[in-house]
Amino acid sequence: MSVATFIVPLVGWLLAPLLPGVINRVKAKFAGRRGQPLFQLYFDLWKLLRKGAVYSHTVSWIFWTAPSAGCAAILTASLLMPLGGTPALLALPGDIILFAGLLGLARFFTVLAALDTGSSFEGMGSSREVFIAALAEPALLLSLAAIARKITQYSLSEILPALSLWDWLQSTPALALATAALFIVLLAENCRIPVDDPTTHLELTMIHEAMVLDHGGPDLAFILYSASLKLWLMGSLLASLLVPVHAGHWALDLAIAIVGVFGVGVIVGVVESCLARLRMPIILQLLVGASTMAAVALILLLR
Amino acid sequence: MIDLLLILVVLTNLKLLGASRLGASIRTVAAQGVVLGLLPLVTHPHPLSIRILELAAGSVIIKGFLIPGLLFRAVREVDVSREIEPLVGYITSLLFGLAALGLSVWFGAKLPLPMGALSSWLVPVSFFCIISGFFLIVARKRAVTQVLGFLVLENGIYTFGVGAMQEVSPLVEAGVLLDVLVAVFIMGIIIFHISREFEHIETDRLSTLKD
Amino acid sequence: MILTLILMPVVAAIALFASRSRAASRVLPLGCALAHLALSVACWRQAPAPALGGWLVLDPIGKLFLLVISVVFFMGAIYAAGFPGTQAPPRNDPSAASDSFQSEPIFNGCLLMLLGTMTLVTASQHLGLLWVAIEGTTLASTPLIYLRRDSRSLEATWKYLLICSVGIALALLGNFFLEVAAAKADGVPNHSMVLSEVLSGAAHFDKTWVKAAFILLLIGYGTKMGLAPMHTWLPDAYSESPSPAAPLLSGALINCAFIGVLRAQQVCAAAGLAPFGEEAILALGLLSMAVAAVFILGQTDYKRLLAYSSVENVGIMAVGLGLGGAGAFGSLLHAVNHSFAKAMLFFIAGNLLFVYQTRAIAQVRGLLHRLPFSGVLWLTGFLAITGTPPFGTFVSEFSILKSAVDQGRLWVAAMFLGLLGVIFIGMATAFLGMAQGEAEKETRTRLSWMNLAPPLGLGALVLTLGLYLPPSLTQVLRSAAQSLGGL
Amino acid sequence: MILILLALAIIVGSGFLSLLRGKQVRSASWIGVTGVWLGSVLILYAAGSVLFKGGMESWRREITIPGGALSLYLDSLSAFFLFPILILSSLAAWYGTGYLKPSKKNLGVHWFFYNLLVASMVTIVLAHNAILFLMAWEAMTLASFFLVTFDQEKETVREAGWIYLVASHLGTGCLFIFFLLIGAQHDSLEFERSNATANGGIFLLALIGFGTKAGLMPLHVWLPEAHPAAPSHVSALMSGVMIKTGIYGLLRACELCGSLPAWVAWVVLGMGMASGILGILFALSQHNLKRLLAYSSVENMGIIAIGLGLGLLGISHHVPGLAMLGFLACLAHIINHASYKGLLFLCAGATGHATGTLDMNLLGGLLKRMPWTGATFAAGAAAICGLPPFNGFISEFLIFAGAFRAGTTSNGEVAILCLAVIAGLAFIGGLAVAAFAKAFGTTFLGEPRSEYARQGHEVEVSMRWPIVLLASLCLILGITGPLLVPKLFPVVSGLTGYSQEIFQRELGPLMAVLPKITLASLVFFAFFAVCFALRRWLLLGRVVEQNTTWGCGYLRPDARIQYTASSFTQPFGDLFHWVLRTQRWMAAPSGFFPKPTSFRSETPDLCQGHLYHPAFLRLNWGLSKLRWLQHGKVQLYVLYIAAVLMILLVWKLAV
Repeated sequence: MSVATFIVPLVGWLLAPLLPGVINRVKAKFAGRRGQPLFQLYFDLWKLLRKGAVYSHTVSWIFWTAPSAGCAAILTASLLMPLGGTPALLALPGDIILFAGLLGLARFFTVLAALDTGSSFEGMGSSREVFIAALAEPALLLSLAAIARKITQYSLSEILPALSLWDWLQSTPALALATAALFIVLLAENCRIPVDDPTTHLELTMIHEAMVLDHGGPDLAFILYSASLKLWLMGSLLASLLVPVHAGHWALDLAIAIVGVFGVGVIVGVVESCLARLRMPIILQLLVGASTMAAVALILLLR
Repeated sequence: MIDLLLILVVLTNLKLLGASRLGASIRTVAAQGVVLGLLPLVTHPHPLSIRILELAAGSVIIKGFLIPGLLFRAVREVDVSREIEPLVGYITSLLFGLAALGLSVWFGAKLPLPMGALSSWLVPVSFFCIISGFFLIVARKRAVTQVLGFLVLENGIYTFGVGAMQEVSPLVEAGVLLDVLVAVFIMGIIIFHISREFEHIETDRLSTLKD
Repeated sequence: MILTLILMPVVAAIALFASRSRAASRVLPLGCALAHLALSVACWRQAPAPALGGWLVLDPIGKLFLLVISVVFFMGAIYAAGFPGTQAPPRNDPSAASDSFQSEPIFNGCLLMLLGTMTLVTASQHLGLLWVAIEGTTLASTPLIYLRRDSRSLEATWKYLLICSVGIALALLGNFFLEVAAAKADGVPNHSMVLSEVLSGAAHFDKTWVKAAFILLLIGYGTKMGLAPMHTWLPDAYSESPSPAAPLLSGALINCAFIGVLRAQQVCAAAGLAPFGEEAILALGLLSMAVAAVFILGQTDYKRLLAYSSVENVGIMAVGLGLGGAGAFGSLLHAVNHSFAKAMLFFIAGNLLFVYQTRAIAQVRGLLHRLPFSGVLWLTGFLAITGTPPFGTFVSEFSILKSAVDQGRLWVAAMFLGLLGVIFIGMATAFLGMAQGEAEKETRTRLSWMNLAPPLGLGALVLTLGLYLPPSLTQVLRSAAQSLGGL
Repeated sequence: MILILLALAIIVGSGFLSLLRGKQVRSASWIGVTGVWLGSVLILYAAGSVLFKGGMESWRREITIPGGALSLYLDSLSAFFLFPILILSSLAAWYGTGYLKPSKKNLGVHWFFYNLLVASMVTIVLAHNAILFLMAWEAMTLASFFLVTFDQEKETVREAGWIYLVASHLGTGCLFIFFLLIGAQHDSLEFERSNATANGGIFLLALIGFGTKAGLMPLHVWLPEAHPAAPSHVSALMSGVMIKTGIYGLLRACELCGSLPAWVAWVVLGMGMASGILGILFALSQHNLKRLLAYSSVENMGIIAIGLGLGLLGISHHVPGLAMLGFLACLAHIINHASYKGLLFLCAGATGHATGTLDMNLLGGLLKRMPWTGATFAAGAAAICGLPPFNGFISEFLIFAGAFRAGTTSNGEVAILCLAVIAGLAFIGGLAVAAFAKAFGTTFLGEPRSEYARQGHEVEVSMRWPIVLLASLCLILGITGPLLVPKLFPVVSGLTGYSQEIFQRELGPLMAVLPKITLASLVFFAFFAVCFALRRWLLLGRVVEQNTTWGCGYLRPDARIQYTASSFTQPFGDLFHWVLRTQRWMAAPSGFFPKPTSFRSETPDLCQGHLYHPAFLRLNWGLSKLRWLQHGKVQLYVLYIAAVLMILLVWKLAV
């Protein structure tokens, strides 16, 4: 266990709020605007952390513990994600499942908190959230299984660092499909366009944002922070896949990977700029499509 | 001699199949009982013993007189003269009787008696009686006719017993006769009650108990 | 000893017929039943001497059923003594059946007569005497069914008498055939029809005649026993007979006819035709179960339900006997269990009929509330009759099933279980519907202990047989099964 | 073994005593419960020594029933099953004293059957003879039947009881044949381990028989009926452990059958997947809390069956790692499901007890009124969704690990099946989150939707303690579970025959790093503590206000505004309409002055509605067509006799 293993999560914790900024910048560029500052989320978080809070009469302790718990779950998940060839702190065979489980835990808390407010918007948001998550879950695990099958290991920290360009050359279609599926999962899990629109003004069309309407102050800060960290983690997963470069030194690898993560952010931004939010039935097709792609990838690798 | 008695039995059976009037039928069965009562006297090869005489006398009395008497008493209150359409018509019944007779003869050929029967008619006639008895029970509506059918059936078995077996223990014989008597006695009582309760004795209308 | 057993009830019956004394009619059956039970138990402890020159001997089969009959009769006597019910019945109303009867001395006399003839059946070693005795049971039981003297019981009685008489007549022919078969063996016309001699000589009998004789005996006694499709009289007779009589008909009388079938099978086995007989019995047994299943599912009258359940159980016995070997053991055991369980249920059905004044299943609700004790017994009886562990019926049905599987006759086993399953569904629907639910009237009705003790006692017996088979019973069952050519 | 016999005697004896004191409610309850506790302690002592120290105990007495024997045998598998059975029985009994307090019924009967149920379950896992096993099996069915029909005045309860009894009985029929066939092979009805290659058909009989009890699709029909009908502590016991005896039976059947053909694993996996996916989909669509939990039991039994199926797959394809992980997962999930499903049913019971209804569309806002019940329900919900750090995660992790392991390294059908399992289990997990977010959310969160929910109040202590204990158990097992998993190996070894060496070689590395999961749980708690403390600190001295929930500017929100259970599941209902067949009643708003609108949905069981019910009607119809046989005409009755005589004569004499 070297210094590097401790640095990887630290990097994530520090840089995560930057990622939404990058995406916003890209979108702004596409729209021809200047857009928010890159560090906007840092400012927001700082502002929120210093604020008081307003709670609904309806809510119970679930509502005020959920953001902290959700944040803790994502923070724990960050200890499972390797970056740039450096294995994660808590790496173990099957940590894929633990990772998915922790994301699920965070989601569970968010959904409960939303239901706790007794608002119909938040109820609707949580209903859609669990619906989308249930469909995204098989796609996530299947695509990871496809990559795991390629490497014949099933720990994130062994799969991702071991993946090389050679593997890509060997089975381009399978890995491409799996990566595409993972990308869709990323969009779905992180409530990006075309699955969800984080910037919409109409509560009825929201999913994730609808769930956190009633949060404020430090709670909202936790929620925003954990959302960006989740995006970071998924981004680093994709980055490890897309940039399987091994430069030789961990620091160099890490730097390349961080660039890769932001690269993923750019792609997300591009996608968000080009697409509009899809209707629910189409989202469904998209997610089922992702699972199908992952399954095809697996079948290709089974041969 | 045996053959003569046996053929009388066949004829009484045919008469029963074709008879529509109750009184005539009962009398026919009584005649059949008398004929059968005489049967042990002629089938027995040995000189007549007291036992055979007793058996013959008992049969004649029970089958020829007691049972018909009981039946007459039972149906006294019923209007016996009234015609009731049977389930199978009389002509058809007769035709059936002839067919049954043929079948019985065939059975008789199939089932040879061991000790060289006294008459080749014995087995066919007893079978014919049994079939006729069944037929009477199945194809007629009146309770009395059904009792007659039962008696004919019983007579068939009796014929076989008398003809095929020379030595039946007296206790059993007496028991058999007594059982038949009591059975018919009770049947008579019940017919009496049926006629009082329902004012008819048609058993196909006795069908409240069903699923 | 045997003669005492047979004659005691007959004499008592004749005394009752003669005196028509109500007081005597209350005391005599109970006393007679008690004495009979005591003597039967004594017969188990020490085999009684043969009587009438070997015509009356208690062999294992007889011994087994003698005790069963005696126990059921004893319970029946207690029940009859305590049976309330002399209110006027609504005449000819099918749903509102009741069972009052006016002439108690006649009823009790017939009961005693029935006991006497049944005892004769168990002890008869002479096939002709057996026939006479079985016909005697029919005649003695006919007045029992007719005792209510309404149109329905009249109809039932008529059917019972006519069909059973026809059947029994066939059995007589079967006896004659058997004699012919014996005569054919050596040309000597005179053969003793005493069972032991028949069995010892049967190997030389003419096979065709034995086969024909067996078929006639099977159909004849099978009619009396209630094997389908000759069972048609049974539901009518059982459901119309007065409450104290029905348990005896199904609990004791069936066994007498069963003895007839057993004797026929004994002869068949001794003649080396065991598989032949078994095949026919098995087919009729399965048919009986199927027919019972048809009528149990969706049955609306609980006494008829019990009657069809008798058809089913007769079928089970036949299947067991038809399988032979360990199956015959199970079959005999099942006969015992069924007698107790079914008599128990009929006793409780009598209580229900008295309290609810209806035989319609749909109109009896909330038994557990209205008649807690009878309700519990009713459910117990349901479990017992459907062969649920730990009741004795489970052991016997399981033994039968086991012998089917052990013989590799999986189709028989599958049909057996499938039919039992369908029957269970039908029974569960009826019994649970009656026992559970809200009682319409909250009043609890109290019944005399004399109407509760008999079913309780029989239930306890069935339960005991499921947990513990006394060695003496096992011994008797084994030797009885052995005499059937099994084991 | 003497200890166990003594304990059984105590349990049954106290049941009888309780029966005798039926009228005195308090003493009847206390006698019954004390008996269960005392017996449990004794048996667990004996079971613990076998499970942790190894070895086995046996006891045998001949009985008079042919083929039968009182033959008890305590090996590691039996000892393993005794733990969930007795712990949950004791806790549920304790809960029951409080739950039944308001009842005016004769509680002696109830406790008699309760204790009988406990004793019969213990006997089932100890029985070493088919007859003893079947007797205990039927005793269990009957005892639970009478417990289910405790409220037999209600039509629905009677109906449920009927379905349960009939389904169990038919299932048991298959077991009869199964044991007899096995017995015919061994020439004895004693249980003997077989090494022969078994005929898969025999195992199929066991699968039907035991699968009915276990509630595997499509044999589960009784389960969603019976569980809601029963008193809650009985539902907890039935769902928590009684249906597990079905799995126990399957595991024993594997032993008795010997090596099974590969297709059996396919069938078991198929049933497991069907139960898992359909079970959770149906659970999601239910609005009765206990019915939802019942379907969720179907789902969890499916997961257990998946574990078992993977184990069988591993054995038949000689992939020991997969086999061992599959069996380990199966066993671990049995324990886990017992703890959280017991907990959830008890909580649901408390909810129903306090409010008078279990219809989620009428509940809401109970967390503030029933803080203990609500909090423990939340824990149970998280556990059943397989979320870390609760125990449900551990067993699902083991299945996933096995599937990933074999899916990435094996080839052919094993890999395909494993990958299917991964996809299926992931889907199940996602749906479970939805189902239990709905269950907890609509019941305990938000505003009360009706007067029922408004009158909710926390339940008394005797009902509170068991659920708190169970919730702690879920958490403790979740945290320490990874450390305990290797301890289960002796049981797996007994089942599969793999030695310790194979275990070390195949799974040693994985087992060595499993504690990291525990570490992850602890880290999670640490982070949570930090975040929460930070929040408290930040809010200290700041303005914290209370206001109404944001309603898009609508200022007078009320409870009717909330999402209901029906609306929450509407997207799922749409997507899976082809299998769920949800029935809907909607009065949509229309016109300029719309009338009051409403929406209601109901999801009856698929198999019940489309398979068993029609089949039963068809059977009844077919049989009723035959009833003319008994038409009442004596002439034809006699004709039957003549006909059968002729047929027999011709059939028998012509040959």
